[in-house]
Amino acid sequence: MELFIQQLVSGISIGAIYSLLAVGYALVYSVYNFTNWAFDGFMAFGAFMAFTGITSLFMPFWLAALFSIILTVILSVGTEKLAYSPLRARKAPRLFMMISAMGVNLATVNIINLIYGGVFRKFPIDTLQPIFIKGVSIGRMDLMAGGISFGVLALLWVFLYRTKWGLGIRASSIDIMTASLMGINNNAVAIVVFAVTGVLSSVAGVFYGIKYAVFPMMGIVTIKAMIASIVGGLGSLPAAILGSMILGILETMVSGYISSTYRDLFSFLFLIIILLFFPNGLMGKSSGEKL
Amino acid sequence: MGYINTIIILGGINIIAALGVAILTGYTGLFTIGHAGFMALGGYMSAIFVKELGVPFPIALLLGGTFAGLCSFIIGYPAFRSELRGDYFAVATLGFSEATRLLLNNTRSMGESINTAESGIAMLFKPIGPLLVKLGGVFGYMSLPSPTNVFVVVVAVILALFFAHMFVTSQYGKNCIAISQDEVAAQMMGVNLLKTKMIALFVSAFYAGVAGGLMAFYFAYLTPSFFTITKSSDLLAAVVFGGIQSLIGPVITGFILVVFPELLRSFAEWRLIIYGFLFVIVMIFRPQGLLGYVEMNFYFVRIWWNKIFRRGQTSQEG
Amino acid sequence: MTEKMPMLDIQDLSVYYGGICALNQVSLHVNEGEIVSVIGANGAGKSTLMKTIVAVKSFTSGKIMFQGQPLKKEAHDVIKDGITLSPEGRRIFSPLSVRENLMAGAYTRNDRHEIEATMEEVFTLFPRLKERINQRGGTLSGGEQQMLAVGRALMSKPKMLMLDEPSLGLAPIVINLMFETIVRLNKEMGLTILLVEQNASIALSVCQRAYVLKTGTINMEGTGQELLHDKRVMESYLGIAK
Amino acid sequence: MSSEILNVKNLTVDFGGVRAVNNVSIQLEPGEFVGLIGPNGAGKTTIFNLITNAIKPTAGEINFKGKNILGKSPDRICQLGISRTFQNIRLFPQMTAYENVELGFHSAPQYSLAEAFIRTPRARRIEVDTRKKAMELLEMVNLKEHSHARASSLPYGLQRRLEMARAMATNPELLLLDEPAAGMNDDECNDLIKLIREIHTTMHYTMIMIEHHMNVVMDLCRDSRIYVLNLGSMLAVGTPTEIQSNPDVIRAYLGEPKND
Amino acid sequence: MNKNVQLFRKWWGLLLIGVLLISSLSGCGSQEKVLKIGYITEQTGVDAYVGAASVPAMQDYVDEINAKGGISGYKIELVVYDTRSEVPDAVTVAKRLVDQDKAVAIIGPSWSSAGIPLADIADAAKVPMVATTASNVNVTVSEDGTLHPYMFRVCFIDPYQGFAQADFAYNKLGLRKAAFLTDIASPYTVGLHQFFKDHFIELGGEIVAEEGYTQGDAEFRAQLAKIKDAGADLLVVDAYTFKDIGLAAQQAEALGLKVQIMGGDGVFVPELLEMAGPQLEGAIVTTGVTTDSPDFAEFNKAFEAKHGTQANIYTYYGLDALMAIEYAIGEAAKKGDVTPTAVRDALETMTDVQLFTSKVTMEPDTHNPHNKPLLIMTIKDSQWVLTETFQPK
Repeated sequence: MELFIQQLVSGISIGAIYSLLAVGYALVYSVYNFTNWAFDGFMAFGAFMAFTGITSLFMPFWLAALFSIILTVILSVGTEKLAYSPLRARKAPRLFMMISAMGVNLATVNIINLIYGGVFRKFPIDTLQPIFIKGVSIGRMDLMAGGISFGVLALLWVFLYRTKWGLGIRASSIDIMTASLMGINNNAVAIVVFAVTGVLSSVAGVFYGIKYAVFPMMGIVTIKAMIASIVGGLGSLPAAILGSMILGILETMVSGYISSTYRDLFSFLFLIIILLFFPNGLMGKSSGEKL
Repeated sequence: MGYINTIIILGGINIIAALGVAILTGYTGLFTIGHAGFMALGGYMSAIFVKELGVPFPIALLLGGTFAGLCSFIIGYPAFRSELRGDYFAVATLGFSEATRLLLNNTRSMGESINTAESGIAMLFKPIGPLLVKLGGVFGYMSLPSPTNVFVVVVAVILALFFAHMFVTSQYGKNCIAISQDEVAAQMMGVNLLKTKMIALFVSAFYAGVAGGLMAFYFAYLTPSFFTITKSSDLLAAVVFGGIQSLIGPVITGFILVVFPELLRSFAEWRLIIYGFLFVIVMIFRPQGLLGYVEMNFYFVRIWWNKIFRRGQTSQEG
Repeated sequence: MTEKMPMLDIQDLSVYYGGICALNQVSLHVNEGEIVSVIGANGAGKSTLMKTIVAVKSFTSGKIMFQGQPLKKEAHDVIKDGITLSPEGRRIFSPLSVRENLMAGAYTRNDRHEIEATMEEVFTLFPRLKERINQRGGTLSGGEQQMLAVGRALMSKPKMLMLDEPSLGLAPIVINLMFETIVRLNKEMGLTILLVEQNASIALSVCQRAYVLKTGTINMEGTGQELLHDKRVMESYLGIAK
Repeated sequence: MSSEILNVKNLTVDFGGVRAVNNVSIQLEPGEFVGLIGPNGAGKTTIFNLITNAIKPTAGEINFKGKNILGKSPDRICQLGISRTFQNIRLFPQMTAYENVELGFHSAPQYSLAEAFIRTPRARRIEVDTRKKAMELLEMVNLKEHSHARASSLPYGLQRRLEMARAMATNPELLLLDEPAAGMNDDECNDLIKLIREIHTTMHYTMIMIEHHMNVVMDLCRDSRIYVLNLGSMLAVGTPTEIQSNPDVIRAYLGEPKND
Repeated sequence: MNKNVQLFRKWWGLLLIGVLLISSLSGCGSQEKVLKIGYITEQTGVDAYVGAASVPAMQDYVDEINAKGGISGYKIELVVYDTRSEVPDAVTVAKRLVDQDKAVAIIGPSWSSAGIPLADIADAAKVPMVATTASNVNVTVSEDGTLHPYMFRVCFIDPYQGFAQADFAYNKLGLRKAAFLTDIASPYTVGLHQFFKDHFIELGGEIVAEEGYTQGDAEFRAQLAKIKDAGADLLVVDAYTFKDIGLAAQQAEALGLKVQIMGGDGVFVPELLEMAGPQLEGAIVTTGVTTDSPDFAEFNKAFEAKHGTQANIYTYYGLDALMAIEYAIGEAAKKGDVTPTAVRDALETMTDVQLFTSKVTMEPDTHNPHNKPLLIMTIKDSQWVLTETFQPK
């Protein structure tokens, strides 16, 4: 029982990290209907910027985090302007957007690799000790992870559902043409969406760096987030969170009770099964084409 | 000569696998980032046929390819039945290839546990236990025969190109093109989407499988780490740069992507960065790729022939 | 030239979709305070005209002047200048609530109190919307959705309101109600209205002036009453009886 | 036992609270040519989409040649003999005109996959035969000289014709035309009328045409009947003259003057 | 006509450029007696740190040799090629070194997956290859027991390390319940796991949990919770990169799992100490060489000052291999026959030669270094402390 609860706790904390990443995908997907493969590069970029801020520029943590957020937002928005927006203006197929995004990712990750090298680095900040409740360890870092994840997600929710900009983004995600008839500037919305994505990836990167390590390939974990957002249903924020939680818990349970060696095989089978029975994910909308 | 041969052989193998991706991504419009998985399946299977069963190597290549093709249905059927769109299918292929690699990494321990098992499901697999151990998991499948040489590869590339050409110009291939251009219209005109996509995936995986087999018989050694996502994205790159709906494009770029980094190995660090920027630039300025929509046919060859050689004659006459 | 400058002045407007000429040398104008109808059968180019005026669609040649200024290039700038379009087929944001739909309409404005006041005005026009303020747009009936679409367009406090087929897919009784509201908007609030309709009779009976559009060109123009009794209008719709 | 080729009974479909098609029934005898008209948003294209199963009905029955085709996949329905064109042209843009038509013939490949790879004499014969038939169809719609032009490069009017030829290539018994004259001027319309009439007489298809150009509908359907749809329901059925003088139809199109 | 000439010029021009490119790449034209030594390593990709830590040191050393007039008059050129950690790339660069660069000897890969196919290439081309840290048995001796005549290595092999680890854990530490956390995607880690396990069971120990993960994973809590539940007193982390053992230690502590942690030479890098901090106190790592040895202190300092990165085992093993080749070339030159085969013969008969890390004698029947000591290091106060030197019989 103790093991079960421990695995559940770990599963939720892993799910919280996946959520943070999955939401980044879902946000872009909901408005622009493509998977932003560049997200994982942004995440590594965010982590390295904060790392550089602390180690080379001797900033306090909060300043380094801010520094990272600002630079990642610039990168994200710049990518939108240079790599995505020209394609969108041409109404290029989604496939092209994906390839373009993969290109951005490849370039970002390898530039980081070139500059910093492939070495793993410890994020220069002390980690916190866990709390034990009846033998079950609840990491303070995990609570923080949960706290930050849900805090960021809550802020995102407030932003999307309680502000004018958020309303604009949501309207654009439903019907971009009609949104422009409301006076919503599509270019401005794009900038805001990718700025928010930048913030999310930077926060995710810094956090992941603190909890684990900073290295150029750290974005590899986003593949799990991608699976999670497909399981939940692409393009919906609550679905992304749901998918992440399910995947996080599933993974720890499989590791704990079946086999940690074959864990990823189960994640994949789970994806296949979900797709067989819920072609649009658990909470996804049908993407039927209009004739 | 060995070095040049190596480049030709590796380039040739890459061409064959890239042709597979061209059929699926270039012609049918299905985005794959998991073809390394099919290469792995084909490679291991052909190796088993040759090493364990003594099947002649050309036949083993075909059997390996067929095996990869059949395995593709595991992902193809659920994915196409649920009408997965681009992003979903891409992630599913990636998942498939990673799952394949995971299984291959563990063949040895699987085999060992089957061999020592006394009861349960493992007993059913008893006959293949020793084979799984032989595959070696992460240690790799060693001491394979190595009949792959330049001649074999060149012949294989020519045949592969010929049959790919036959396929894409056949009624099946044209149905694939129709699907890539307008899936809904194709279906309304009577194209069976599930069947056609499965055929395209089968042929595509077959090609990857044969390429995997050639690779196995070149290195005389197979390890799951040959078949990583990097390999898959290299193949995709060959098709993206080479061109949509073209065979000759991916053939050229498939080869260049092997040769170019060789010649400029000192820029190796920059290579992936350059690929990355090229992806974006190609999508923005020439999304159809280098030779997009250029069909490889004799008409095309004749035009080039004329351009290069005949022009001299006519102008001399004139 | 003592005549007042028209609010919207379109001259020789041509629009192409790919190779197809959707509008060919169309000229029309709307004076301040008028209701002007553009009628025509399906495929005549009415929606294209609307989309071009709000800069969602770009035009090949010609000139569009609004309040003496050339039209802005981007849709959101046009909306800021005071033109709004309630698009064909309503296109309400169906996952958003009625209130959110209306707020989206007020996107160009910043004063919360003013916006609330406008919303109250919309509710006086369409009391049904107030009853359903927290309901999702997609759950409304066709007529209610059309009210929402018009209400949403009004939220930006436009100088000129454009309506694209407000009668589309509505039962006659609802159509009547809709057009009563349109007349009220014009009479009581002095709103300039450009109306595009297939439903010629009702559109002609409420407007001061009207244009008949047929396959991308203006076929006829005149006052609503003139055209209402013109046999050729019906012919352009249902063909010439043989 | 009825002789109808198409029997649509009490078809109903709802889209998010709005009833797009309401209890519509259509019966067609083999070889008939009927028009389907109605104001914008009446649900005409939706009916085509229902017949070809691009969307699924909420209730009702669709029988084709005495067999229920409801729930069959669109490609199956096409193979059974129902083909269509689209309101917004949906050609395969990067394929040539010839290839577009050819596709209709081989959407269900006529030889096996193995034959495809080695191109047996039989497969070659089939290819040659298909080529001939495709060229014949292109000739019929006057596109022969454009056979090697990319579909997307053709002028709009020719694209419409090409779409018709492609639909004919699937060897249909029932052909659904969705606004073939959209965007055409009067002269082009007259040519189109001639073409459609020729197709109808030589190929003996049963045809339903959605059209807004009333002259085209009235001309083509002068010997048969026109269905008028309004707000998803069948408003009237009759000959062109009956329809043109039917007060309900006039009201549906032109509306009623507002009475203060 | 004019056009024709232009066309001709264009084609000839292209041809000329091609020829120039190829000739410049093959780098011929030098009159000096230069021997090329190839180095196959990782400069990009996940393992880029291997090349980063070794190439500068080796280049420095080569410069030093050349400054002293070379080896018996032969200048040395180090030709470094990157494999991106991909086997096909390793194979092409090996062939390139053999065919194009005519390398007299090659310093082989640091990983076994590449080492195994490269052994065949070395044999076929008759060019000796000295692997740095490829520790799988089959790198030098193929599966059926035959020796690869041209393949050597300067590190100890996996069975040896696994054996030593198990021995130390059972006999010296008195631990009986072992649990594993193994990177399942690397032959090195799986091999270590296997040999440790076999010997530990042989000694009478119990394996209570065998958990796996894949390279790139950073989250091990699910596995560690299971290990805790299984009641292990020893946690063997068979990792390829130090990050994994560092994170495992952190997460084990977070879960309240208090066990002896043990790792292999793959994670013996200075970065590990910074990364995990106090969680790794008392952990044991086995290695063939230590950066903390006073013998290297001066070198380390100079290296860090010059290149801005810390030296690690890859630096040392790279130098070991280079020095072994230096010795062999010297021997061959003495006999007046500086051919690859002569270099190979000298390598095979190498006895008590002082390399960078230790004196090495090559076992002629396995091409593994004989009696290479294995150091058992304990982490105390975030420093490596040599606990015991394991010398096989």
